[in-house]
Amino acid sequence: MSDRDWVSDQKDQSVSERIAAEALIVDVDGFEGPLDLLLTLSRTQKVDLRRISVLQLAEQYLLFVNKAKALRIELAADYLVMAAWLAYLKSRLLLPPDPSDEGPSAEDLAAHLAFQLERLQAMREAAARLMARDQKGRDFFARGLPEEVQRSRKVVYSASLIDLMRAYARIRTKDEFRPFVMDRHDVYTMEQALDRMRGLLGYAGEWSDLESWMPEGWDRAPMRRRSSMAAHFAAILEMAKRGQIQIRQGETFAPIQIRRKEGE
Amino acid sequence: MTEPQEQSLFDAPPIAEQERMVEAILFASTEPLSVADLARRMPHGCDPAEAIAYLRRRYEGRGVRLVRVGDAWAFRTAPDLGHLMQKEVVENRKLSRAAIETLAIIAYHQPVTRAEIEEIRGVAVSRGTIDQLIEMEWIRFGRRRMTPGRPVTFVVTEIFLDHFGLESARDLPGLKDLRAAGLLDNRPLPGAALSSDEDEDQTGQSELFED
Amino acid sequence: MTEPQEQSLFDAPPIAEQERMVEAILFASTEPLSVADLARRMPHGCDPAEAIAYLRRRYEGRGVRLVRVGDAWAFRTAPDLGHLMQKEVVENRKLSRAAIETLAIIAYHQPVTRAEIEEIRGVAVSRGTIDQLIEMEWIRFGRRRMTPGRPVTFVVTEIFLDHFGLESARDLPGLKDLRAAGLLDNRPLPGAALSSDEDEDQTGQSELFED
Repeated sequence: MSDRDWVSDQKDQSVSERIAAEALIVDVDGFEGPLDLLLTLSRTQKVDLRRISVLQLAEQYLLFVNKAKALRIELAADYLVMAAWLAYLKSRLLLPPDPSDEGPSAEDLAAHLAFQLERLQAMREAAARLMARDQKGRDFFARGLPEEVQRSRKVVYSASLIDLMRAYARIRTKDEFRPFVMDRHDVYTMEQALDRMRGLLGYAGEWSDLESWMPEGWDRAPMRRRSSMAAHFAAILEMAKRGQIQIRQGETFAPIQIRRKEGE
Repeated sequence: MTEPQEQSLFDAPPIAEQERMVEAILFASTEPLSVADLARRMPHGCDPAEAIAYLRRRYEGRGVRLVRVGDAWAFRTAPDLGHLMQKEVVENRKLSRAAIETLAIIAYHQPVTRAEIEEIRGVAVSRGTIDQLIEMEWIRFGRRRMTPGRPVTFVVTEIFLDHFGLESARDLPGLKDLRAAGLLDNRPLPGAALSSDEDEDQTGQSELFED
Repeated sequence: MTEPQEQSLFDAPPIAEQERMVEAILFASTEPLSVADLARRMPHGCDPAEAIAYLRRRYEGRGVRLVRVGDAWAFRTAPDLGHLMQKEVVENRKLSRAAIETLAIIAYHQPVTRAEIEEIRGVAVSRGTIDQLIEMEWIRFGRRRMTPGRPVTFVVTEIFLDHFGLESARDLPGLKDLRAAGLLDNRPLPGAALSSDEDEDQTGQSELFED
């Protein structure tokens, strides 16, 4: 932007344009952000957006913001951020460029703002053209009486040969799997022993060997005897813990003796 | 008062255009429309009945037809294409465990009675399971067993063999094959297993091949 | 197992018959259907794409037309007859100016991130605007942008194309001119972080033309 532009810009800003800019204040809520406001302000320049005077636009915007402040209209923060940026841009445009200054030139920044405005304007026009197109349900129509597509559900069951073989193997080897299952026949559980001992507790007034308490049929075959002995031993430990009986053993591997606890 | 009528008669669109109009209106309408309905929506001076006649001829033999519904007209799919209006959703499901076990027993022991299946599985076989397998055409009724009560037997079908890629039920792998294939990972109890393998031969597989 | 397939290839109905089938299926549907949709409902060996080409020519200049919507096809009434269809008009919800602009930006710049929409409009996009457009099924989420934060992008849908009678997003009015004028570029503020330059290649309708 040359100096001559600046002078002409100053001159161009007629009274009527100032009034127009002020009139916008009333409508501040109607703007969709600072870019929208700038785009509206730019129209007062009555030039192609590509030839817009960004300096003049910045001044119009700052004027608008000052007016709003004077009228105590609260402006959203982004309007103020834009104002600060435009004030900076304005000063950069007015001052001769500082050769030591790094970064973008004032002209670059101004050109970018012009680009943003032009792009927003282009999108507005595109939106208008889009909405002006023939629209479904307004200008052209879909079938009004669609015919129902009947969905029929067909279930197909499938199985592979492997499935079949596995199933058969599963059935045929049920017996062979038995060794893997605990054979309950020769097992006396602690619960069983506990139940049994509870019922017999009344008879245990005197010390007596645990072995003599083994149930009938569980005292001969070695596997059964071991199982029932282990179960009963666990049961008396539990009962001792509850304070129902007393246990004693003369020495290691000596017979274990039990007696009902007094008062029980 | 007659002037506008006359004028609009004059302005009535050509019949080809009226045909387009009727076509569009009937296409978009949510219900069949009578000639009067059409006339009300078309420019003055139009002759919907004539346009319909043309349109109907145009759609003769097409995929959709212009049909009369009472006093009204509507587009409808040609009846011979009705089958296209059906979308078959095929749902693939795995056979239930009960079904596949029953099927396996029938395949390995056929012909086999229901009581025998139950004995082998150790569980009652539901009517539904048998029905399902029959419906799938994987099993069918075999000959009646010549024992008291003459119970029916079940055998597998050609469709079953085809599905599983077997030439005959004899090709079904035996327990030994299953074990070799790693499908059985338990060791047979010494002496116990071999005898149970033997009865495979006894359970009537031979009978199947007699018919 | 391949035999029935081969046989049906042999038996594919003549193209005139396929044309009737496509006509019936598309006529019956309100939604556009893809060639794959059609193929699924037609006998094996049919070529719906070829049938569509014939059918489209047949309906040229008629009251209803066969139109392309993205990858799909649908019958729609000719737009010049819209005035006859007053009774069928469904009042559309009025879109706000913000929503219309946002929609246009998404259509012309897609795939586009929310930050980019805000940059173009110079104002924050309200959650409600995006929600409304998504609810109308005019926009949907696109791929995430491969930039820090991996922001989601928005693209327009087939329902959008259908509504505005567009064959594809490439057919948006004035798209070429806008691109030529550089107005679809994502030009960063001079001096702003250069890293944002990188995603320039990814943005914008350029992607649409790669495929």
